[in-house]
Amino acid sequence: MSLLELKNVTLKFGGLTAVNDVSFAVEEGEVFALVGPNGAGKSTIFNMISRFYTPFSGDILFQGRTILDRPPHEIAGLGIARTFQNIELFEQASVLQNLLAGRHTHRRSNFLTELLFTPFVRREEHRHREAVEHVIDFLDLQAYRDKTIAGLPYGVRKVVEMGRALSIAPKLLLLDEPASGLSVEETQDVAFWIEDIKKVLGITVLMVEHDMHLVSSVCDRVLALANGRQIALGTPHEVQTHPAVIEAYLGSDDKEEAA
Amino acid sequence: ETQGVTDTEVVIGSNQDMSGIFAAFGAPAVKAANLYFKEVNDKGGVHGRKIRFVVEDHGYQMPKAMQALNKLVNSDKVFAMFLSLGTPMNVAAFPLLEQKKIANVAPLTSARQMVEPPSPYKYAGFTSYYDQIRLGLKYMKDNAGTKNVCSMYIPSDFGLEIKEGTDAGVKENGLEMKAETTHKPDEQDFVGSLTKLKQAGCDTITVALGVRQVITVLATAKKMGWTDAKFLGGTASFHTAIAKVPGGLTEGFYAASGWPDIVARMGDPEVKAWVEAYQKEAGEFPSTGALLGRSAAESLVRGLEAAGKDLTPESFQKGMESLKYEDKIAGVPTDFTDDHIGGDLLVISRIENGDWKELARQ
Amino acid sequence: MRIVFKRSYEADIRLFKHGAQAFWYGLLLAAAMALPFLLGDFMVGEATNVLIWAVGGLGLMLLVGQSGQASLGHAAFLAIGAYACVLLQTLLNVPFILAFPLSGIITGLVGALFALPVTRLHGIYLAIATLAVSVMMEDVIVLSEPLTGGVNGLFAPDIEIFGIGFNRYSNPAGLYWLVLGICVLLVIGYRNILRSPLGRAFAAVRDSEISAQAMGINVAATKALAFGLSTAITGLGGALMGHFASVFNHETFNIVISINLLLMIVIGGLGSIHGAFLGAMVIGLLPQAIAFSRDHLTATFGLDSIAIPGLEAGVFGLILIGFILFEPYGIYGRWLKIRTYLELFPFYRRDMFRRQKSYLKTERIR
Amino acid sequence: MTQPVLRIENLESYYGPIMAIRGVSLEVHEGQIVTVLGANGAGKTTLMKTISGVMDPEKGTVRLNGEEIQGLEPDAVVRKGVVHVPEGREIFPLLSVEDNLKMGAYTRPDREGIASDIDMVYSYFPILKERYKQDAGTLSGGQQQMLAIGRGLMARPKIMLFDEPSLGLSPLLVKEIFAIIRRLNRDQKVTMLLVEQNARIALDAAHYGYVLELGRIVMEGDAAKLAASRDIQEFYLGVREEGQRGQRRWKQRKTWR
Amino acid sequence: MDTLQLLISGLANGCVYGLIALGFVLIYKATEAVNFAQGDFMMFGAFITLSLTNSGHMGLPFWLAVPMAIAIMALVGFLLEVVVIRRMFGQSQIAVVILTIAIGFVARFLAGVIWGHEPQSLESPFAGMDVRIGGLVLGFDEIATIIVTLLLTGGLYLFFARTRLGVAMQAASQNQLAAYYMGIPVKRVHSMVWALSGAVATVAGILFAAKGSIDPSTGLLGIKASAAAVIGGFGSLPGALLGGLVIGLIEPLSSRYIAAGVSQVMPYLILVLVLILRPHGILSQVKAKKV
Ligand SMILES: Nc1ncnc2c1ncn2[C@@H]1O[C@H](COP(=O)(O)OP(=O)(O)OP(=O)(O)O)[C@@H](O)[C@H]1O
Ligand SMILES: Nc1ncnc2c1ncn2[C@@H]1O[C@H](COP(=O)(O)OP(=O)(O)OP(=O)(O)O)[C@@H](O)[C@H]1O
Ligand SMILES: [Mg+2]
Ligand SMILES: [Mg+2]
Repeated sequence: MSLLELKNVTLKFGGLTAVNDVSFAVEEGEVFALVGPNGAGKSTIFNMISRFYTPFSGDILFQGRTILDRPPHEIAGLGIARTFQNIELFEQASVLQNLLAGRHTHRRSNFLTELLFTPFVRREEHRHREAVEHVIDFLDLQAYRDKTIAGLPYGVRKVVEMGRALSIAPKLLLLDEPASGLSVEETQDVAFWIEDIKKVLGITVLMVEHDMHLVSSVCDRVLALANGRQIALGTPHEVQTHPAVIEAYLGSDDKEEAA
Repeated sequence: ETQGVTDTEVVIGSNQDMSGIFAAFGAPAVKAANLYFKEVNDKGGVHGRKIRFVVEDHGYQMPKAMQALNKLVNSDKVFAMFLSLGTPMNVAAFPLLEQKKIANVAPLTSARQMVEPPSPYKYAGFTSYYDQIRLGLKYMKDNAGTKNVCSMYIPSDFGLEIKEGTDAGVKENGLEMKAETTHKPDEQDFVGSLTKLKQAGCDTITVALGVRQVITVLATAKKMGWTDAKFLGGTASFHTAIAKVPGGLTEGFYAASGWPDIVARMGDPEVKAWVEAYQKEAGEFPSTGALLGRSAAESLVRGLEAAGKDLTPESFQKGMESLKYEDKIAGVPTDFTDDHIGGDLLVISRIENGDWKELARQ
Repeated sequence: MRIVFKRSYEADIRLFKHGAQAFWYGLLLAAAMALPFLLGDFMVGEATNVLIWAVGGLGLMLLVGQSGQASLGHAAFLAIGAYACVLLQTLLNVPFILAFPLSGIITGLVGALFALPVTRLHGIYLAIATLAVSVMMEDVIVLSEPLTGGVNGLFAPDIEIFGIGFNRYSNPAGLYWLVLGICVLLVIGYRNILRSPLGRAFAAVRDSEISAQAMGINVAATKALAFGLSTAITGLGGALMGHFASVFNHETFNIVISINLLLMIVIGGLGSIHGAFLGAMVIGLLPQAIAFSRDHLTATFGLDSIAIPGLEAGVFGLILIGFILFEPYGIYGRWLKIRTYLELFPFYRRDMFRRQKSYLKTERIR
Repeated sequence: MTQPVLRIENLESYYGPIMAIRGVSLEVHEGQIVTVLGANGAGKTTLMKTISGVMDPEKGTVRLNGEEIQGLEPDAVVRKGVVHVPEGREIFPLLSVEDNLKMGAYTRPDREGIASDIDMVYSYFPILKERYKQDAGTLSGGQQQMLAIGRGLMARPKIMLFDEPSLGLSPLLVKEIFAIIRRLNRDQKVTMLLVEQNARIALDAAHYGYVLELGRIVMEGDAAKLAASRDIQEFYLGVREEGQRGQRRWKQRKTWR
Repeated sequence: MDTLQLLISGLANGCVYGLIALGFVLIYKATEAVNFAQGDFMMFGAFITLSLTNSGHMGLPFWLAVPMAIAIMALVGFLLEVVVIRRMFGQSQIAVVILTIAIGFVARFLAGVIWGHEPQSLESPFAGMDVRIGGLVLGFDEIATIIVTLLLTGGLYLFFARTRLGVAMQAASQNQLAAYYMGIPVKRVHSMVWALSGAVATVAGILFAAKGSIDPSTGLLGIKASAAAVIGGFGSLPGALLGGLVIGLIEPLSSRYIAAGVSQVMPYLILVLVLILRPHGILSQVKAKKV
């Protein structure tokens, strides 16, 4: 059984078919990438998995069970975490608070116990905090832990977003362009992190990325989309050398570089 | 030791609406009263005491009114409350006033709670809205052929009182009550209600609305072509602004009030002098509010005078209860000896050619 | 500047950041408790009034400052609290000590019930919808005459707890202490929520509903809960306000009160508990301050203030304009700057707090 | 050399108490492409914002053809011919694609010129033409970036400030964008100041480069020279020895409490 | 016939609400701020006209007074923005809301001082004039109100949708920073729209005063107008008119066919119902964020 499976998923915005009959499966333990030209429908697929959009037709299965009957806020509870392409952090809160917000699915107290701040709530807080500290260490966010998001540079925000998703302790992590806006050095960090997320934390990753170096260095399989349709699926190398992908996405002189 | 009284001064407080929805009454009333107090003070005051008039503006908000009351009673230490506006504000003040033996003179509300249950510290200026409308309807029946009555009112203490007066008038005079509509103080549009009342077949409508609303109602009725309807208001509608509306929109409106219109009595030199003095001070023709303020101030000052040199709550009560005089400006005989209500006059007037014309009095 | 060494997770969880902070708040509380010994009845009454407003404001603060939902109708919930508290006592003979918390719970339930269908509203839409509720509440009160006494209103019985009376005029200090105690309890509860997952969920919903959902937060439920908690606190404030006024009717809690409540927390400083109290001081004391300065000026210069009706309201408006222009983040925001200045002294920079150019983006994208 | 069109001296900018750029000086000469490299949080965006007037510097001067422009309102700076394509797109989400482009030409009076420039932008980015009526806010991330760049071009600026133009664009489009940048610079003599995380392609296009670290300029030189420098290669171009890799990996550390 | 009569005056009333709502929407559309003093603007505009034209005051001809009053109020709106509102540029919306509420306090106070608290009637050329078609009575004021409102709404709609300045105003509200990057003088645009809304408020005020009388608390009508703007979809010009008409019609119809007391609650009840079904009004201006 695949961890995540899309079956013939189609989504239209008015007359525009943003995702057209897409099917693929992400296996447990792999890093799977979606690539494709701008507007191919990659983020839209993420949004359907997050249940922000409901597919026009087709089905989305997580651990063999459809998620289309779930409202958006139950997705994280199933073990699916995501980041956003344009960064959607809680601007007025600190990094630490943002990460702790990621622990919401693990909340076991209710508003009454929290109103009284019972010892149980206190213990829980310690537990959340410990989990978050792991993430902070993992992503090297020590320097920023108490900074408000509103004052952070773009690159750091990207990392915080990843950290917040990791705090959910998901089974499947959706990363929408994790390396955009990062320098080469930082992109390399991201590559290491993704590898560790897969190997050490045992989390399956589905990501969208335009940096083909990153994709080829960390991904097990790649699906290329164009105009909402899938055009190639295979190893990074296979996809990068696929003529349709080169034509629509990479541009021709990239052939030598990739080879 | 009486609070608010020294050898040279007596402090009078007023909890007023000078900026809220009833500012049209509160503001001129205070001006007129103040003008009168100034006159008195310039002549040396009452028994050598100057009147210090402290006015707080609650903007018709309860919390502010309570704050203002706290200030007036506990900080300014007033001797008497005077001309305070708003039924809930006055009612809420009574427990404290009773406790401190502070009189509440001529509040700007004709609700019956102002004198009921009776208390040595409660004095009202004029007949209640209730009686005005009740007796007004009798006149309408006898002289204007009223048979079927309707009522438009704001469901507040003020409106309810007029509504009850209407009911009583209907009953006493063998009329028929056809329909009633309720309204909000900030309502602007009455087409629907008037259509309904017209359909209900009434010929006379008693109104308990704001001044601006009365104008709109009358104009709307004219516009709807409902020209044979007769509208009757109380003191609160007995207003110059209503008479002065251009285009004859308010022509024929009746009012039953506690005094005759001032314009018609400008021949009286005393009245004329007052109107001119007020106009000079306030920049506008004295309205209902101003008249109320002026009359109330006169009662208060006369009461203080009658209380004698030794001013205490008890002597003041005696003083007030001895008052019986002719209020020249209002044109009303005033008498506190029988009850704690001063003016007992009722005047029926109607708007003709842009002025109020007196039709009858009792 | 104080540097706090955080040696354990507790450092971020506990109520006070450090000992000195605990000391200052302790001192503040002690001073507040000593107030009736220092001031006369009049000022104690005013102080009680300020605290009651602060209770109402705390409720609205939780909603606006923490969960980002603006309400222009909280007077309606003040009203529910006041009516519930008095009716419980007079109709069902529930003693105040029970009726008071119950009135909060009832108001909270009504608030949450109202919120459920409208959790998809934002910003101005919610503000006007709540305003509508406030307007309609007046009619509901008038219409439920058998219960509410209609336009004649209700008389609040004296607060009595275990035989001790807390009448506003005969035992002003007692009433003050009672209200102060309620304030302290509410503040602790408020703080507890802020430092627990719910507080973070509120902030999440405020900053980005989309991310909040992605974090597994049920936005609708969280907003409704925020509404419920907020209106519960405001209901308690209303109950106190009702007893303080001793008689109230449908006009007591009109829209102007709603607006004042919002004014109060914005001027105090949105999002902070301090803001509710600082704002209450402005809204509560400013009218009196204006009145006293007017009396003073009148006395000194022999002017006649009565000549200008509505002057107080006008001056009040002008001062509010001044407050907002001077510090859009409220008094508490200004205080934080002053504190930083003092802590950094003499290493502050002159332009440190100069307002930077800032830019808004549309709220029409959700 | 001639007088620089843009000359920045000792610029200091703050966010409240935080000093983001600390005395930066740089020069951009007519017809040049100048790139600013720097790590995350170095202050590149802050520098750009200070030049275009959306932030006021606390000290220092920004001279455009010798005239001081620091602290001016941003719209005045645009009217002097400086256009900023900002980081993070900043499109008008509720306006159509075409209206967005038209707004780019707000300061221009010539109707025909605007119409032909819109066609030019459409020829660069055909997808925008396809979507000319769509609300810009519903475009995909990359499409929005194209729109932001196209909109910047609509002003026919003398100087363009690009803050990470390649953000979120497909590899093919990154190449195209830089081809456009080069072409504009060559054919229309548009002077450019370019901030880009993709240092390789930026240095490739640029004539001259600066390196900004923690709010200070730490290095400058001809683009080719910079590209050859060891430090640049290591930190900005990603050329490094394999050995360092292992050290940077995350290890499970003991957590303090 | 009765119902027709009701509908017509409901329309006329609705147009006045719509015009005030239009003022709200103008400012919101161009600055994202909500001007809670809009009703007071209207009151001021009406009083200024009254001062210019009434025989007791300056006694200018009505048709001279109207453009003068509009110009004066446009100037007032402009100056208010430049002197006060602008200082809040870029600050949170709620602070601006509070600011305008406070401005409303001051405006009512000033009106009270200048014109007193008594209701006054505007001497308009169409006072009491009407045409009769069968049993139907059409007041000149009503006809004028409906025509002027339709023209104004249509004109403003075209202005925002078609002209460069109109689109720039929209742009400035959606993203102030980006508008600056485009060279749009955002602050000047704000002043202009405040001036415009002052002018529109004056028109509303004149039409309102022509139907009855005004006093300083007339401005509280703004509350109901804000409800109208929200019903229509805050930010939409046709929506403002639509919302105004909904309220204008529901009032007389409900007081005729349900109960008079209900008519004042109905607008708010409708508002809440509309918002439950369409959380951002009938012509919603709110779009989902694309992530
Ligand atoms: N809400 C919407 N309304 C209309 N069209 C939309 C909407 N959301 C997305 N689209 C369109 O759907 C297509 C797919 O968008 P999507 O964001 O999935 O692209 P993407 O593959 O993530 O591109 P990029 O790499 O640029 O982020 C685009 O053409 C976009 O314009
Ligand atoms: N709004 C803000 N408030 C406070 N500090 C800020 C703010 N914006 C930026 N900073 C700080 O200013 C410094 C410079 O930020 P800037 O955005 O200019 O960096 P950058 O070089 O553009 O980074 P990136 O490559 O990630 O975009 C950073 O240290 C950041 O923390
Ligand atoms: Mg995308
Ligand atoms: Mg940057």
